[in-house]
Amino acid sequence: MRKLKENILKLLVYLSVLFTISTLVLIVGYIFIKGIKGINLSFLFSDYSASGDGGILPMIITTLYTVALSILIATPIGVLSAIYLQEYAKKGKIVTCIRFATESLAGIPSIIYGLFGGIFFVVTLGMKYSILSGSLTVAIIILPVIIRTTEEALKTVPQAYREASLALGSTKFQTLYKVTLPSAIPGILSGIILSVGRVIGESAAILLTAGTVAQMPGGIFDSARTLTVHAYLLTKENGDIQGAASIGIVLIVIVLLLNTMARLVAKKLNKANC
Amino acid sequence: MLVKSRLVGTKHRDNNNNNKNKYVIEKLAKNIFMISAFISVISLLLIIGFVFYKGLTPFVLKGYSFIDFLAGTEWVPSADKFGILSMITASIISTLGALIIGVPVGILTAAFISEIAPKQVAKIMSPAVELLAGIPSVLYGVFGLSFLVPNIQKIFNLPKGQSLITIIIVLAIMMLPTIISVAETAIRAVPNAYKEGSLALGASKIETIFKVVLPSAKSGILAAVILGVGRALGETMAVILVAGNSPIMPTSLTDSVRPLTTNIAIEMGYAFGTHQEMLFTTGVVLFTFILILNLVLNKLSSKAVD
Amino acid sequence: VGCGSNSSDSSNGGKVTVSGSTSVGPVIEICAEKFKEANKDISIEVQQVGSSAGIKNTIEGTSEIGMASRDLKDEEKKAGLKETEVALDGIALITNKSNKVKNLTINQVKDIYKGKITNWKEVGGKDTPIVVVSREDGSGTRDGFQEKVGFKSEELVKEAQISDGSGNIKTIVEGNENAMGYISFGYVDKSVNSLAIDNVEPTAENVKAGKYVIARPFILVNKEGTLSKQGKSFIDFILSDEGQKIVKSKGFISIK
Amino acid sequence: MSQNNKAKLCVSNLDLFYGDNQALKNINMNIKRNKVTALIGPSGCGKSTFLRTLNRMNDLIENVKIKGQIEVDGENIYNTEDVIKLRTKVGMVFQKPNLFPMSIYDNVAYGPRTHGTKDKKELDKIVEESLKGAAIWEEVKDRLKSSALGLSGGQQQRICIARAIAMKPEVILMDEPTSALDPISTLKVEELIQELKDDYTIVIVTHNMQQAARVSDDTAFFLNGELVEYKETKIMFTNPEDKRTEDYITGRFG
Amino acid sequence: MSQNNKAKLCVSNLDLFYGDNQALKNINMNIKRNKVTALIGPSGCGKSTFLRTLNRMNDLIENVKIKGQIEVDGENIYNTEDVIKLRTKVGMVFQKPNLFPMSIYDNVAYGPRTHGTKDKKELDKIVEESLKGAAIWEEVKDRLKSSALGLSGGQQQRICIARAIAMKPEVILMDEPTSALDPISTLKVEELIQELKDDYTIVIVTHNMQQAARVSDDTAFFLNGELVEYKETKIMFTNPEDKRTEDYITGRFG
Ligand SMILES: Nc1ncnc2c1ncn2[C@@H]1O[C@H](COP(=O)(O)OP(=O)(O)OP(=O)(O)O)[C@@H](O)[C@H]1O
Ligand SMILES: Nc1ncnc2c1ncn2[C@@H]1O[C@H](COP(=O)(O)OP(=O)(O)OP(=O)(O)O)[C@@H](O)[C@H]1O
Ligand SMILES: [Mg+2]
Ligand SMILES: [Mg+2]
Ligand SMILES: O=P([O-])([O-])[O-]
Repeated sequence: MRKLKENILKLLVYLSVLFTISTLVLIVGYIFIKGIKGINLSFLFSDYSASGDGGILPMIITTLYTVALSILIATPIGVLSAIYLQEYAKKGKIVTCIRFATESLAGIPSIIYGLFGGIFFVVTLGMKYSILSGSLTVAIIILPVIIRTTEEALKTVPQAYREASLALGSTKFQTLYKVTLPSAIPGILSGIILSVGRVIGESAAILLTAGTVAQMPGGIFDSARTLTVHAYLLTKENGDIQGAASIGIVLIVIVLLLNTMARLVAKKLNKANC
Repeated sequence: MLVKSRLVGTKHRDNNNNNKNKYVIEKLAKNIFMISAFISVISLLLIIGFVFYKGLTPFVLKGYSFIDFLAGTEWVPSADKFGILSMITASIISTLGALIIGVPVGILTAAFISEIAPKQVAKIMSPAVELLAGIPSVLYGVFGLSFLVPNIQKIFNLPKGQSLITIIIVLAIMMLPTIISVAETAIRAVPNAYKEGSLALGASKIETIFKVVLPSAKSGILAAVILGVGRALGETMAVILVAGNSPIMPTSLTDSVRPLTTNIAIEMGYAFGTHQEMLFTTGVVLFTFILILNLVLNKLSSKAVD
Repeated sequence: VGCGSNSSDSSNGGKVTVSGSTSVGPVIEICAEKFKEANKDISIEVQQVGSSAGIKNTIEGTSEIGMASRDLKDEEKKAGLKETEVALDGIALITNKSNKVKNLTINQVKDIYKGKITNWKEVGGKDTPIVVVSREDGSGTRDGFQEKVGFKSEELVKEAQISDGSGNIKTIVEGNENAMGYISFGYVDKSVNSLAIDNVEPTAENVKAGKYVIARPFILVNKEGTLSKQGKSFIDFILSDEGQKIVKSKGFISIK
Repeated sequence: MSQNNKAKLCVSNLDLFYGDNQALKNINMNIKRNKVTALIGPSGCGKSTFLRTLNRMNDLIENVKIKGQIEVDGENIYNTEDVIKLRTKVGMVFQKPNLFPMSIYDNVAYGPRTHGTKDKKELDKIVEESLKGAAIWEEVKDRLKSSALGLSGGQQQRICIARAIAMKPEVILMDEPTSALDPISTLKVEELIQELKDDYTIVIVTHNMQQAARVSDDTAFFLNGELVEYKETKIMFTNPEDKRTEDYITGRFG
Repeated sequence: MSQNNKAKLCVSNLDLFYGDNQALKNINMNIKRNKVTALIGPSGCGKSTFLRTLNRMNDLIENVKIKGQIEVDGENIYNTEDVIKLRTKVGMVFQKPNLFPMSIYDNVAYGPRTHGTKDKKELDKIVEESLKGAAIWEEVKDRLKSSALGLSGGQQQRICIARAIAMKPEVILMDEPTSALDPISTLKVEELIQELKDDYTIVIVTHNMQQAARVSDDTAFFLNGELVEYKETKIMFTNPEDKRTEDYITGRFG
């Protein structure tokens, strides 16, 4: 009886693991099988053409623009916020309020960010559909991620470092940029890498703010298509599952690379703290 | 001893003036940090402000009834009929359904990774779960549309594959990584002493996991579940491709339905005037759900700290 | 600097922003590519966001030119828009490759979409339910389809599958032998059957000859008096012989 | 088999390695039935490690290598597959009270339930007897359903003992069971150990010389993974054979 | 001002609260210039807390309330806004060596750099002098650019002292500076303290009676947040006035 129960429970656990693994293999495998035919150099590195036969270079460039811009906007704000929360703020209403805001931001679905960005940046601030509008919108999306990871990284910096520095007559600010921040950099980096993944995977919010123009962007004030949005539109407008899967391969490879990078950085962080 | 005489000698150039500068920088820095921190608050307020302003316009200025909006089951924008009860129902059922699959699978997988799996296996599984989390949701949609939909139609012998079941499966898969990673953290935090206590009483590993480890991690696991709910409730692009999007009250799991998020995304491009505002109102309803979830989560995590 | 004049500061270069219908979009994209070959210093942004959004963007000034796959509504006309018809488009009814039904009367189509006919055997096919697929409310294609077939949005059978893209509808129909949907001629290809209506094949000639009735205009709109020089020359290009050739090559019907 | 009459546990030629690091060196020791055996020695000498080999708790740690043999009632515990049976027979009480975050009742009933006892009445009886056996019944009988974590350290430790007793083991291993307790609780637990030894074989690790002298019949002195001296407590404390033992018990090092 | 001639630090009527919990009770104490003053007392009696009030390190802790006054050279340190100046004047060495994860050189140069010394030559000189002053120059002079975290505990602690000296403070506070060190390192640090007192006023917290007796001129005995006795070390250890002091220094409690 006891053995039977034990075996049933074990079976449940293994079935769950099997489910998890097999869905992953199925999805990744399916995307690869569908899309691998479409992957070649000219697909990756030639300009898009509306009349067919084009590549996805403009979408890659747009994705790079969006990633760079949103990270550039969100990182300083996120890191400074985390510093405030972790190093300066005293417990109280203000901190509770900020914490609640960041946590809420983290939970809002991206379609709502899309709605917001679509009227705030695009219309109210007059930025129109543009990489800038899109990047600002995703910058808000990734802000909580960066704040959270930076806070965690700051927490791991031993209090002894801060005390030592202050006892030498340094100001809090000097302590921060000479001792605390350098020790926290690997953690901050891994937060940024996570955010890059989030930006690349984002679709609903970018679709409604950066638009869908399928051409090489001339700058951040142009509307353009990211890879993910392109994959979505290929599916939706052209029924081109194979093309979407080809882009899917590119996206999955990027995600894998980013995850590996984050892992390496985290390892470094652990070493640094030993 | 030669050294010492020199040591006391010169003083640093430091003077009060110099320090005054430092205090100014100090103040300035603190204020800049604080302003940055408030950007989150401002963003949240702006989002709430704009979405609610747009979303409540029809009810405040145009005389639509909010009750009819919430309780209505007909959605025909071109005929000026806006009722989202069916979509609320669809959202809730699909989320619950995904929970029923995703939660046990996620928790048990987390238990496997943190308690049962040999190190090598765990080392492979963690990145695998991360990958699952990192795949853009559009790709889940593409997979769902071209693989799940036809197969579900075949397996269940349905006239069409777009259905609640399909949404539930896609959402369950998508919430898995969230649940697994948060639950894993919670399980790892269970003191080793509990496990040793149980094993020393002659309990097996599996018994220990189910009777001591998981119950001890319950608040963390609950947080994982709530995060999973958030993910499922808010997912858009994957769902839109597999839902069928018929705005009807579901009567069975094989019906195609339109959850709240897809209602916004599917019509946003085409909406105009009141129709567009009603999509914002749909956003307001969704937003309210998510905020409530966050409040619950907040309460939970502060309880966990106690 | 007024609305839509963002490009007129420099007389040569500049940007023309176009947004709207996803049916019109692809052909305008090709026109834009060809146009740029001759006018290297002008950039043209083609945004596919849907007919209504395109019109709205034009009214708000977010875009200079809007694309619509339907006629303007009264509400929209009041905002002072100028419309230019650039092509005609037929809307094809599509079914799965394995479906033996090749022809329907327009009344059968209406009854199917209103939910009065629910089984393929009622129209000469197998004994399986009909899965109706439609575009979303607000789509120009849907407006045009409903107007020509003769029913209203609220009459659409509630169980209909709703898809916000022609490609999506094609994928659904391709993968489901019970399904029936409608898409713009520009999207029709060999992966699906397109049905004859009242024994008239869905071809450009039949539309032009007025025999195939499920058709609607493609229009470009701009705010009265604010069209930039570049915008105007782009519209002129589309209306030119070269532009109309592109229209024809994509399966649409030239207005000439 | 002859030794088995007196000895409950026979340890012979036991070596234990953590990776390359040898933590126990050729231990030979016969632990007597229904006696209290104390393990003493400076920190890191291997007392806990040794204790944990007796119910195979070291199995949980990676990279542990064990040589030699340990017999309980003449049966080699490292030959059997059935660790569960072994651990049911050989109970353990840890240094820090490690009650589960459940009610007092559920803590004590945990073991019997795990082993298939479902009957409410029977469980009630076991819980009551065990709590009485651990001399804590009077203190908690009115709040069996409240959380065990609300008790004092000393009470918690006695519940841990009750939880171990509830399994009806034959041997109870205790790893510094009173080091987290105040003097009064310590006294109560020590009294309890004295009472328990009629029914159980008890092995206890302690840092406290006085405690070893007070509660144990036999004492084993460990140093750097070796068993230096092992004999009757009375003799050990009055007349240690080894110079190092003498130094240790008189407090000259450690 | 008269007291100022002998006393470097004057503490009067000092009370300190952590929230509602009073950790220091009406402390009055004049700490003499160029002497070593030892603070002793059982764990939790408030030694560290007191030490940290002297350079306002307690400012970092939330919920601390301080009453009374502390004067350094006659100036009330809780009246000035300029904590930096105070901490430059009153250096601190912590219980656990807390070097930054930088090179040895950068650690020692940290303070001077922070205060605006940029000149390479001048810094070199300060670093060398400070390391010599901390009796560690010979051991590290060949690897100034390598990480400070690669050193032994004792070396690290002396670098911490060098780092404090490099600021040219007038007072050095040390909170159990040798408790993490082996006996040989401890000896070196003690010798160093003896040398340093010619130039600095030193206040040292220690748990070790022998150490207090060896290195200090004056000793203060704290108990439960109160200053029980404070006098010359020689007198204190041979002839304590208070019964509690006697009990403590003879090891009868604590
Ligand atoms: N899990 C482990 N992995 C590696 N080495 C270990 C492990 N546990 C203990 N050791 C080492 O084995 C030796 C014996 O440790 P053990 O815990 O048995 O000592 P102890 O006598 O119980 O000490 P204490 O009185 O401090 O509890 C020590 O050197 C210790 O560092
Ligand atoms: N940050 C703090 N918050 C609240 N209470 C504190 C804090 N730091 C110390 N205390 C309390 O103040 C009292 C004095 O602590 P303090 O650290 O000064 O003792 P100590 O004499 O240095 O002890 P030890 O010898 O163990 O270092 C103790 O009761 C302690 O619990
Ligand atoms: Mg031990
Ligand atoms: Mg202290
Ligand atoms: O995209 P539409 O042409 O259907 O509006």
